[in-house]
Amino acid sequence: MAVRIQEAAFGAGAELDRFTADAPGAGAVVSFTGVVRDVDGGLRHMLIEHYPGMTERAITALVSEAKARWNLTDALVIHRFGQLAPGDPIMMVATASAHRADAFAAADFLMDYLKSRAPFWKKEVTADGADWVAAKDADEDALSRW
Amino acid sequence: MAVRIQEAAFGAGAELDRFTADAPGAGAVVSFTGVVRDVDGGLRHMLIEHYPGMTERAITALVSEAKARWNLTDALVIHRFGQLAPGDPIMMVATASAHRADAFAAADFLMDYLKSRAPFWKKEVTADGADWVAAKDADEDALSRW
Amino acid sequence: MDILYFAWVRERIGLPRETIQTEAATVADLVAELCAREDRYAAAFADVTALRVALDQELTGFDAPLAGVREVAFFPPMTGG
Amino acid sequence: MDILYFAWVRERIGLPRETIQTEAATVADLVAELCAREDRYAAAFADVTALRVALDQELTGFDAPLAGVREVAFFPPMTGG
Repeated sequence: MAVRIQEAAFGAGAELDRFTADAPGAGAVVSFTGVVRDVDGGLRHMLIEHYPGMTERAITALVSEAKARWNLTDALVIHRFGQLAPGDPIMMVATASAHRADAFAAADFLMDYLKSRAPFWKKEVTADGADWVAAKDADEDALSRW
Repeated sequence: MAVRIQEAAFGAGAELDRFTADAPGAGAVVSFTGVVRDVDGGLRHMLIEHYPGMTERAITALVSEAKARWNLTDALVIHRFGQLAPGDPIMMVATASAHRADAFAAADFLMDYLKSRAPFWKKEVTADGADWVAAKDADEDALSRW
Repeated sequence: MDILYFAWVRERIGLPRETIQTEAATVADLVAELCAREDRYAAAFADVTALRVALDQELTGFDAPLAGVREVAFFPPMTGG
Repeated sequence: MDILYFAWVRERIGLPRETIQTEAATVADLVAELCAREDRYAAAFADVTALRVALDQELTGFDAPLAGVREVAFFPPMTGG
Protein backbone atom coordinates (compact mmCIF):
# COMPACT_ATOMS: atom_id res chain seq x y z
CA MET A 1 0.00 0.00 0.00
CA ALA A 2 1.47 3.36 -0.93
CA VAL A 3 0.19 6.93 -0.76
CA ARG A 4 2.29 9.56 -2.52
CA ILE A 5 1.50 13.27 -2.51
CA GLN A 6 4.00 14.97 -4.76
CA GLU A 7 4.72 18.07 -6.81
CA ALA A 8 6.72 16.14 -9.41
CA ALA A 9 5.12 14.73 -12.54
CA PHE A 10 4.68 10.96 -12.76
CA GLY A 11 4.12 8.51 -15.58
CA ALA A 12 0.89 6.55 -15.15
CA GLY A 13 2.08 3.69 -17.37
CA ALA A 14 5.36 3.23 -15.53
CA GLU A 15 3.51 3.34 -12.19
CA LEU A 16 0.97 0.77 -13.43
CA ASP A 17 3.71 -1.59 -14.61
CA ARG A 18 5.62 -1.31 -11.32
CA PHE A 19 2.43 -1.79 -9.30
CA THR A 20 1.43 -4.85 -11.34
CA ALA A 21 4.89 -6.41 -11.11
CA ASP A 22 4.81 -6.00 -7.32
CA ALA A 23 1.37 -7.65 -7.01
CA PRO A 24 2.01 -11.34 -7.68
CA GLY A 25 -1.09 -13.48 -7.41
CA ALA A 26 -3.35 -10.52 -7.94
CA GLY A 27 -4.82 -11.48 -11.30
CA ALA A 28 -6.86 -8.27 -11.53
CA VAL A 29 -5.44 -4.74 -11.58
CA VAL A 30 -7.63 -1.66 -12.00
CA SER A 31 -6.24 1.83 -12.49
CA PHE A 32 -7.80 5.25 -12.66
CA THR A 33 -5.88 8.21 -14.05
CA GLY A 34 -7.17 11.76 -13.79
CA VAL A 35 -5.82 14.06 -16.49
CA VAL A 36 -5.80 17.88 -16.65
CA ARG A 37 -8.42 18.82 -19.23
CA ASP A 38 -8.27 21.89 -21.39
CA VAL A 39 -11.09 24.42 -20.86
CA ASP A 40 -12.94 26.85 -23.10
CA GLY A 41 -10.63 29.76 -23.80
CA GLY A 42 -7.52 27.68 -23.32
CA LEU A 43 -6.03 26.49 -20.06
CA ARG A 44 -2.59 27.90 -19.33
CA HIS A 45 -2.11 25.70 -16.34
CA MET A 46 -3.83 24.22 -13.33
CA LEU A 47 -2.76 25.00 -9.79
CA ILE A 48 -3.46 22.43 -7.10
CA GLU A 49 -3.32 23.49 -3.47
CA HIS A 50 -3.43 20.95 -0.66
CA TYR A 51 -3.25 20.66 3.12
CA PRO A 52 0.05 18.94 3.91
CA GLY A 53 -0.37 16.44 6.70
CA MET A 54 -4.14 16.17 6.49
CA THR A 55 -3.91 15.03 2.87
CA GLU A 56 -1.75 12.02 3.74
CA ARG A 57 -3.90 11.21 6.80
CA ALA A 58 -7.17 11.41 4.88
CA ILE A 59 -5.98 9.29 1.96
CA THR A 60 -4.29 6.72 4.18
CA ALA A 61 -7.57 6.38 6.09
CA LEU A 62 -9.47 5.89 2.81
CA VAL A 63 -7.05 3.21 1.66
CA SER A 64 -7.40 1.44 5.02
CA GLU A 65 -11.16 1.50 4.68
CA ALA A 66 -10.93 0.11 1.13
CA LYS A 67 -8.69 -2.72 2.41
CA ALA A 68 -11.21 -3.50 5.14
CA ARG A 69 -14.15 -3.56 2.73
CA TRP A 70 -12.63 -5.43 -0.21
CA ASN A 71 -10.18 -8.22 -0.73
CA LEU A 72 -7.15 -6.30 -2.01
CA THR A 73 -3.58 -7.49 -2.36
CA ASP A 74 -2.35 -3.93 -2.90
CA ALA A 75 -3.42 -0.34 -3.49
CA LEU A 76 -1.67 2.80 -4.69
CA VAL A 77 -2.68 6.46 -4.63
CA ILE A 78 -0.58 9.21 -6.22
CA HIS A 79 -1.79 12.82 -6.24
CA ARG A 80 0.10 15.85 -7.49
CA PHE A 81 0.01 19.41 -6.22
CA GLY A 82 1.49 22.64 -7.58
CA GLN A 83 1.42 23.69 -11.22
CA LEU A 84 0.18 21.24 -13.87
CA ALA A 85 -0.09 21.58 -17.64
CA PRO A 86 -3.03 20.43 -19.82
CA GLY A 87 -2.67 16.71 -20.49
CA ASP A 88 -0.66 16.08 -17.31
CA PRO A 89 -1.81 13.25 -15.06
CA ILE A 90 -3.22 14.86 -11.89
CA MET A 91 -3.54 11.69 -9.89
CA MET A 92 -3.82 7.96 -10.12
CA VAL A 93 -5.38 5.15 -8.14
CA ALA A 94 -4.50 1.50 -8.65
CA THR A 95 -5.95 -1.57 -6.92
CA ALA A 96 -4.93 -5.21 -7.17
CA SER A 97 -7.03 -8.20 -6.19
CA ALA A 98 -7.58 -11.86 -6.94
CA HIS A 99 -11.08 -10.82 -8.05
CA ARG A 100 -11.90 -8.18 -10.62
CA ALA A 101 -15.08 -7.09 -8.83
CA ASP A 102 -13.08 -6.17 -5.72
CA ALA A 103 -10.46 -4.30 -7.73
CA PHE A 104 -13.13 -2.31 -9.58
CA ALA A 105 -15.22 -1.51 -6.50
CA ALA A 106 -12.24 -0.42 -4.41
CA ALA A 107 -10.85 1.87 -7.14
CA ASP A 108 -14.29 3.40 -7.73
CA PHE A 109 -14.76 3.92 -3.96
CA LEU A 110 -11.32 5.49 -3.56
CA MET A 111 -11.99 7.91 -6.42
CA ASP A 112 -15.38 8.98 -5.06
CA TYR A 113 -13.92 9.71 -1.64
CA LEU A 114 -10.72 11.30 -2.91
CA LYS A 115 -12.85 13.75 -4.92
CA SER A 116 -14.75 15.05 -1.91
CA ARG A 117 -12.79 14.12 1.20
CA ALA A 118 -9.12 14.63 0.40
CA PRO A 119 -8.04 18.26 0.97
CA PHE A 120 -7.10 19.38 -2.54
CA TRP A 121 -8.34 22.46 -4.36
CA LYS A 122 -7.95 23.09 -8.08
CA LYS A 123 -7.57 26.46 -9.73
CA GLU A 124 -7.73 26.90 -13.50
CA VAL A 125 -5.60 29.66 -15.02
CA THR A 126 -6.60 30.92 -18.48
CA ALA A 127 -5.88 34.08 -20.48
CA ASP A 128 -8.98 35.59 -18.81
CA GLY A 129 -7.79 35.00 -15.27
CA ALA A 130 -7.85 32.34 -12.60
CA ASP A 131 -10.84 30.51 -11.13
CA TRP A 132 -11.19 27.99 -8.35
CA VAL A 133 -12.95 24.88 -9.58
CA ALA A 134 -16.30 24.52 -7.83
CA ALA A 135 -17.21 21.25 -6.13
CA LYS A 136 -20.02 19.39 -7.86
CA ASP A 137 -23.14 18.23 -6.06
CA ALA A 138 -22.87 15.02 -8.06
CA ASP A 139 -19.50 14.29 -6.43
CA GLU A 140 -20.96 14.67 -2.94
CA ASP A 141 -24.02 12.62 -3.94
CA ALA A 142 -21.78 9.82 -5.25
CA LEU A 143 -20.64 9.06 -1.69
CA SER A 144 -24.09 7.73 -0.82
CA ARG A 145 -23.37 4.74 -3.10
CA TRP A 146 -20.96 3.36 -0.51
CA MET B 1 -11.74 2.56 -30.47
CA ALA B 2 -9.40 -0.36 -30.96
CA VAL B 3 -9.78 -4.12 -30.53
CA ARG B 4 -6.59 -6.17 -30.76
CA ILE B 5 -6.46 -9.95 -30.51
CA GLN B 6 -2.83 -10.97 -30.57
CA GLU B 7 -0.37 -13.72 -29.71
CA ALA B 8 2.41 -11.25 -28.91
CA ALA B 9 3.01 -9.95 -25.40
CA PHE B 10 2.11 -6.34 -24.66
CA GLY B 11 3.06 -3.83 -22.01
CA ALA B 12 0.04 -2.57 -20.07
CA GLY B 13 1.82 0.61 -18.97
CA ALA B 14 2.93 1.57 -22.46
CA GLU B 15 -0.58 0.87 -23.78
CA LEU B 16 -2.12 2.97 -21.01
CA ASP B 17 0.20 5.89 -21.75
CA ARG B 18 -0.49 5.75 -25.49
CA PHE B 19 -4.24 5.46 -24.90
CA THR B 20 -4.23 8.41 -22.49
CA ALA B 21 -2.13 10.60 -24.81
CA ASP B 22 -4.59 9.90 -27.65
CA ALA B 23 -7.62 10.82 -25.53
CA PRO B 24 -7.44 14.60 -25.18
CA GLY B 25 -10.29 16.09 -23.21
CA ALA B 26 -11.04 12.79 -21.55
CA GLY B 27 -10.10 13.71 -17.98
CA ALA B 28 -10.84 10.19 -16.70
CA VAL B 29 -9.10 7.01 -17.84
CA VAL B 30 -9.83 3.61 -16.31
CA SER B 31 -7.84 0.49 -17.11
CA PHE B 32 -8.22 -3.15 -16.21
CA THR B 33 -5.34 -5.58 -16.62
CA GLY B 34 -5.78 -9.32 -16.24
CA VAL B 35 -2.58 -11.11 -15.24
CA VAL B 36 -1.73 -14.83 -15.41
CA ARG B 37 -1.80 -16.07 -11.82
CA ASP B 38 0.31 -18.88 -10.51
CA VAL B 39 -1.60 -21.94 -9.26
CA ASP B 40 -1.05 -24.53 -6.54
CA GLY B 41 1.68 -26.87 -7.71
CA GLY B 42 3.22 -24.25 -9.95
CA LEU B 43 1.99 -23.05 -13.31
CA ARG B 44 4.33 -23.84 -16.20
CA HIS B 45 2.29 -21.79 -18.60
CA MET B 46 -1.21 -20.90 -19.65
CA LEU B 47 -2.59 -21.72 -23.09
CA ILE B 48 -5.35 -19.54 -24.46
CA GLU B 49 -7.41 -20.80 -27.37
CA HIS B 50 -9.79 -18.54 -29.23
CA TYR B 51 -12.19 -18.52 -32.17
CA PRO B 52 -10.62 -16.27 -34.82
CA GLY B 53 -13.21 -14.11 -36.48
CA MET B 54 -15.90 -14.55 -33.84
CA THR B 55 -13.58 -13.11 -31.17
CA GLU B 56 -13.15 -9.83 -33.01
CA ARG B 57 -16.88 -9.66 -33.87
CA ALA B 58 -17.99 -10.35 -30.31
CA ILE B 59 -15.62 -7.84 -28.72
CA THR B 60 -16.32 -5.14 -31.31
CA ALA B 61 -20.04 -5.57 -30.59
CA LEU B 62 -19.39 -5.23 -26.84
CA VAL B 63 -17.38 -2.05 -27.36
CA SER B 64 -20.17 -0.63 -29.54
CA GLU B 65 -22.70 -1.38 -26.84
CA ALA B 66 -20.49 0.28 -24.22
CA LYS B 67 -20.22 3.39 -26.44
CA ALA B 68 -23.99 3.46 -26.80
CA ARG B 69 -24.58 3.14 -23.05
CA TRP B 70 -21.92 5.48 -21.69
CA ASN B 71 -20.31 8.73 -22.69
CA LEU B 72 -16.87 7.52 -23.83
CA THR B 73 -14.26 9.38 -25.82
CA ASP B 74 -12.32 6.18 -26.48
CA ALA B 75 -12.05 2.50 -25.59
CA LEU B 76 -9.37 -0.14 -26.04
CA VAL B 77 -9.45 -3.93 -25.70
CA ILE B 78 -6.34 -6.10 -26.06
CA HIS B 79 -6.53 -9.87 -25.52
CA ARG B 80 -3.74 -12.38 -26.02
CA PHE B 81 -3.96 -15.98 -27.18
CA GLY B 82 -1.38 -18.77 -27.35
CA GLN B 83 1.15 -19.52 -24.62
CA LEU B 84 1.50 -17.18 -21.65
CA ALA B 85 3.83 -17.27 -18.64
CA PRO B 86 2.88 -16.57 -14.99
CA GLY B 87 2.85 -12.80 -14.47
CA ASP B 88 2.13 -12.03 -18.13
CA PRO B 89 -0.72 -9.65 -18.87
CA ILE B 90 -3.52 -11.73 -20.46
CA MET B 91 -5.66 -8.85 -21.53
CA MET B 92 -6.43 -5.22 -20.91
CA VAL B 93 -9.41 -2.91 -21.20
CA ALA B 94 -9.12 0.87 -21.12
CA THR B 95 -11.89 3.47 -21.25
CA ALA B 96 -11.68 7.25 -21.48
CA SER B 97 -14.43 9.70 -20.63
CA ALA B 98 -15.05 13.24 -19.43
CA HIS B 99 -16.70 11.62 -16.39
CA ARG B 100 -15.12 9.07 -14.11
CA ALA B 101 -18.41 7.26 -13.47
CA ASP B 102 -18.79 6.52 -17.19
CA ALA B 103 -15.20 5.34 -17.53
CA PHE B 104 -15.58 3.01 -14.52
CA ALA B 105 -18.96 1.60 -15.54
CA ALA B 106 -17.93 0.96 -19.14
CA ALA B 107 -14.70 -0.81 -18.16
CA ASP B 108 -16.54 -2.92 -15.59
CA PHE B 109 -19.25 -3.81 -18.15
CA LEU B 110 -16.68 -4.72 -20.81
CA MET B 111 -14.85 -7.00 -18.39
CA ASP B 112 -18.00 -8.80 -17.28
CA TYR B 113 -19.03 -9.48 -20.88
CA LEU B 114 -15.54 -10.34 -22.09
CA LYS B 115 -15.33 -13.02 -19.39
CA SER B 116 -18.42 -14.85 -20.51
CA ARG B 117 -19.20 -13.80 -24.06
CA ALA B 118 -15.88 -13.54 -25.90
CA PRO B 119 -14.76 -16.93 -27.27
CA PHE B 120 -11.57 -17.58 -25.32
CA TRP B 121 -10.72 -20.70 -23.36
CA LYS B 122 -7.88 -20.97 -20.85
CA LYS B 123 -5.87 -24.08 -20.10
CA GLU B 124 -3.45 -24.26 -17.18
CA VAL B 125 -0.36 -26.44 -17.62
CA THR B 126 1.39 -27.62 -14.45
CA ALA B 127 3.84 -30.41 -13.63
CA ASP B 128 0.77 -32.61 -12.98
CA GLY B 129 -0.77 -32.09 -16.40
CA ALA B 130 -3.07 -29.68 -18.17
CA ASP B 131 -6.58 -28.58 -17.21
CA TRP B 132 -9.13 -26.38 -18.89
CA VAL B 133 -10.22 -23.58 -16.59
CA ALA B 134 -13.90 -24.01 -15.71
CA ALA B 135 -16.29 -21.12 -16.17
CA LYS B 136 -17.61 -19.70 -12.90
CA ASP B 137 -21.31 -19.30 -12.16
CA ALA B 138 -20.42 -15.95 -10.58
CA ASP B 139 -19.15 -14.71 -13.94
CA GLU B 140 -22.40 -15.60 -15.68
CA ASP B 141 -24.40 -14.12 -12.80
CA ALA B 142 -22.42 -10.87 -13.04
CA LEU B 143 -24.05 -10.15 -16.42
CA SER B 144 -27.42 -9.57 -14.76
CA ARG B 145 -25.97 -6.36 -13.27
CA TRP B 146 -26.19 -4.74 -16.70
CA MET C 1 -21.45 -27.02 -43.57
CA ASP C 2 -18.30 -26.27 -41.54
CA ILE C 3 -18.30 -27.56 -37.98
CA LEU C 4 -15.74 -26.11 -35.56
CA TYR C 5 -14.78 -27.45 -32.14
CA PHE C 6 -12.88 -25.60 -29.42
CA ALA C 7 -11.16 -26.37 -26.11
CA TRP C 8 -12.07 -29.75 -24.58
CA VAL C 9 -14.77 -30.35 -27.20
CA ARG C 10 -12.03 -30.20 -29.83
CA GLU C 11 -9.85 -32.53 -27.76
CA ARG C 12 -12.58 -35.11 -27.23
CA ILE C 13 -13.63 -35.16 -30.86
CA GLY C 14 -10.00 -35.09 -31.94
CA LEU C 15 -10.17 -32.42 -34.61
CA PRO C 16 -10.62 -28.64 -34.75
CA ARG C 17 -12.89 -28.48 -37.78
CA GLU C 18 -14.62 -30.63 -40.39
CA THR C 19 -16.96 -30.10 -43.30
CA ILE C 20 -20.05 -32.27 -43.44
CA GLN C 21 -23.18 -32.75 -45.51
CA THR C 22 -26.28 -32.74 -43.33
CA GLU C 23 -30.02 -32.40 -43.57
CA ALA C 24 -30.34 -31.56 -39.86
CA ALA C 25 -32.99 -28.90 -39.29
CA THR C 26 -31.71 -27.62 -35.94
CA VAL C 27 -28.54 -27.62 -33.88
CA ALA C 28 -30.04 -30.34 -31.66
CA ASP C 29 -30.70 -32.49 -34.76
CA LEU C 30 -27.10 -31.98 -35.87
CA VAL C 31 -25.81 -32.99 -32.43
CA ALA C 32 -27.95 -36.17 -32.54
CA GLU C 33 -26.60 -36.96 -36.02
CA LEU C 34 -22.98 -36.49 -34.89
CA CYS C 35 -23.49 -38.55 -31.71
CA ALA C 36 -24.82 -41.41 -33.81
CA ARG C 37 -21.63 -41.44 -35.90
CA GLU C 38 -18.94 -42.28 -33.34
CA ASP C 39 -18.40 -42.59 -29.60
CA ARG C 40 -16.04 -39.62 -29.47
CA TYR C 41 -18.90 -37.35 -30.57
CA ALA C 42 -21.25 -38.95 -28.06
CA ALA C 43 -18.60 -38.32 -25.37
CA ALA C 44 -18.16 -34.68 -26.36
CA PHE C 45 -21.90 -34.00 -26.52
CA ALA C 46 -22.90 -36.14 -23.49
CA ASP C 47 -24.11 -33.05 -21.60
CA VAL C 48 -25.11 -30.23 -23.93
CA THR C 49 -25.96 -28.00 -20.94
CA ALA C 50 -22.16 -27.82 -20.48
CA LEU C 51 -21.76 -26.60 -24.07
CA ARG C 52 -22.35 -23.47 -26.07
CA VAL C 53 -23.05 -23.17 -29.78
CA ALA C 54 -22.48 -20.36 -32.29
CA LEU C 55 -24.02 -20.17 -35.76
CA ASP C 56 -22.01 -18.07 -38.19
CA GLN C 57 -20.12 -16.66 -35.18
CA GLU C 58 -23.17 -15.60 -33.18
CA LEU C 59 -24.04 -17.35 -29.91
CA THR C 60 -27.39 -19.08 -30.03
CA GLY C 61 -29.33 -21.99 -28.50
CA PHE C 62 -29.48 -25.69 -29.38
CA ASP C 63 -33.00 -25.29 -30.75
CA ALA C 64 -31.85 -22.79 -33.40
CA PRO C 65 -32.60 -23.70 -37.06
CA LEU C 66 -29.66 -24.40 -39.38
CA ALA C 67 -31.22 -23.14 -42.62
CA GLY C 68 -28.71 -20.93 -44.45
CA VAL C 69 -25.99 -21.43 -41.84
CA ARG C 70 -22.44 -21.95 -43.13
CA GLU C 71 -20.48 -22.34 -39.91
CA VAL C 72 -21.44 -24.08 -36.66
CA ALA C 73 -19.12 -23.98 -33.65
CA PHE C 74 -19.34 -26.02 -30.43
CA PHE C 75 -17.38 -25.14 -27.32
CA PRO C 76 -17.52 -25.03 -23.51
CA PRO C 77 -18.53 -21.87 -21.62
CA MET C 78 -15.97 -19.18 -22.34
CA THR C 79 -13.23 -18.26 -19.88
CA GLY C 80 -11.60 -15.16 -21.31
CA GLY C 81 -10.67 -11.96 -19.57
CA MET D 1 -4.28 27.95 18.36
CA ASP D 2 -3.14 27.71 14.73
CA ILE D 3 -5.71 28.71 12.13
CA LEU D 4 -5.12 27.63 8.53
CA TYR D 5 -6.90 28.88 5.41
CA PHE D 6 -6.93 27.26 1.99
CA ALA D 7 -7.97 28.13 -1.57
CA TRP D 8 -10.29 31.15 -1.87
CA VAL D 9 -10.68 31.37 1.90
CA ARG D 10 -6.92 31.95 2.08
CA GLU D 11 -7.12 34.51 -0.73
CA ARG D 12 -9.99 36.47 0.84
CA ILE D 13 -8.39 36.57 4.27
CA GLY D 14 -5.01 37.28 2.72
CA LEU D 15 -2.89 34.81 4.66
CA PRO D 16 -2.40 31.06 4.79
CA ARG D 17 -2.05 30.66 8.53
CA GLU D 18 -2.03 32.59 11.78
CA THR D 19 -1.76 31.85 15.48
CA ILE D 20 -4.36 33.37 17.76
CA GLN D 21 -5.38 33.39 21.39
CA THR D 22 -9.07 32.61 21.76
CA GLU D 23 -11.61 31.56 24.36
CA ALA D 24 -14.08 30.43 21.69
CA ALA D 25 -15.92 27.27 22.79
CA THR D 26 -16.91 26.03 19.34
CA VAL D 27 -15.93 26.51 15.71
CA ALA D 28 -19.00 28.72 15.22
CA ASP D 29 -17.89 30.90 18.14
CA LEU D 30 -14.42 31.18 16.60
CA VAL D 31 -15.92 32.18 13.24
CA ALA D 32 -18.01 34.89 14.95
CA GLU D 33 -14.92 36.17 16.76
CA LEU D 34 -12.90 36.34 13.52
CA CYS D 35 -15.74 38.02 11.59
CA ALA D 36 -15.89 40.73 14.26
CA ARG D 37 -12.19 41.50 13.74
CA GLU D 38 -12.06 42.66 10.12
CA ASP D 39 -14.15 42.81 6.97
CA ARG D 40 -11.91 40.35 5.13
CA TYR D 41 -12.87 37.67 7.65
CA ALA D 42 -16.54 38.58 7.41
CA ALA D 43 -16.24 38.29 3.60
CA ALA D 44 -14.56 34.89 3.78
CA PHE D 45 -17.08 33.51 6.28
CA ALA D 46 -20.18 35.19 4.81
CA ASP D 47 -21.70 31.80 3.93
CA VAL D 48 -20.39 29.02 6.12
CA THR D 49 -22.52 26.46 4.26
CA ALA D 50 -20.00 26.98 1.43
CA LEU D 51 -17.11 26.14 3.80
CA ARG D 52 -15.66 23.10 5.47
CA VAL D 53 -13.69 22.92 8.71
CA ALA D 54 -11.12 20.47 10.02
CA LEU D 55 -9.94 20.23 13.62
CA ASP D 56 -6.48 18.73 14.00
CA GLN D 57 -6.76 17.50 10.39
CA GLU D 58 -10.12 15.72 10.80
CA LEU D 59 -13.22 17.04 9.01
CA THR D 60 -15.94 18.09 11.41
CA GLY D 61 -18.92 20.45 11.73
CA PHE D 62 -19.17 24.11 12.77
CA ASP D 63 -20.79 23.12 16.06
CA ALA D 64 -17.75 21.10 17.14
CA PRO D 65 -16.07 22.09 20.45
CA LEU D 66 -12.55 23.53 20.36
CA ALA D 67 -11.33 22.22 23.72
CA GLY D 68 -7.89 20.66 23.30
CA VAL D 69 -7.67 21.51 19.61
CA ARG D 70 -4.32 22.78 18.32
CA GLU D 71 -5.06 23.32 14.60
CA VAL D 72 -8.21 24.62 12.92
CA ALA D 73 -8.45 24.74 9.12
CA PHE D 74 -11.10 26.47 6.99
CA PHE D 75 -11.51 25.77 3.28
CA PRO D 76 -14.06 25.39 0.49
CA PRO D 77 -15.42 21.96 -0.50
CA MET D 78 -12.57 19.86 -1.83
CA THR D 79 -11.97 19.32 -5.50
CA GLY D 80 -9.25 16.71 -5.74
CA GLY D 81 -9.11 13.64 -7.90
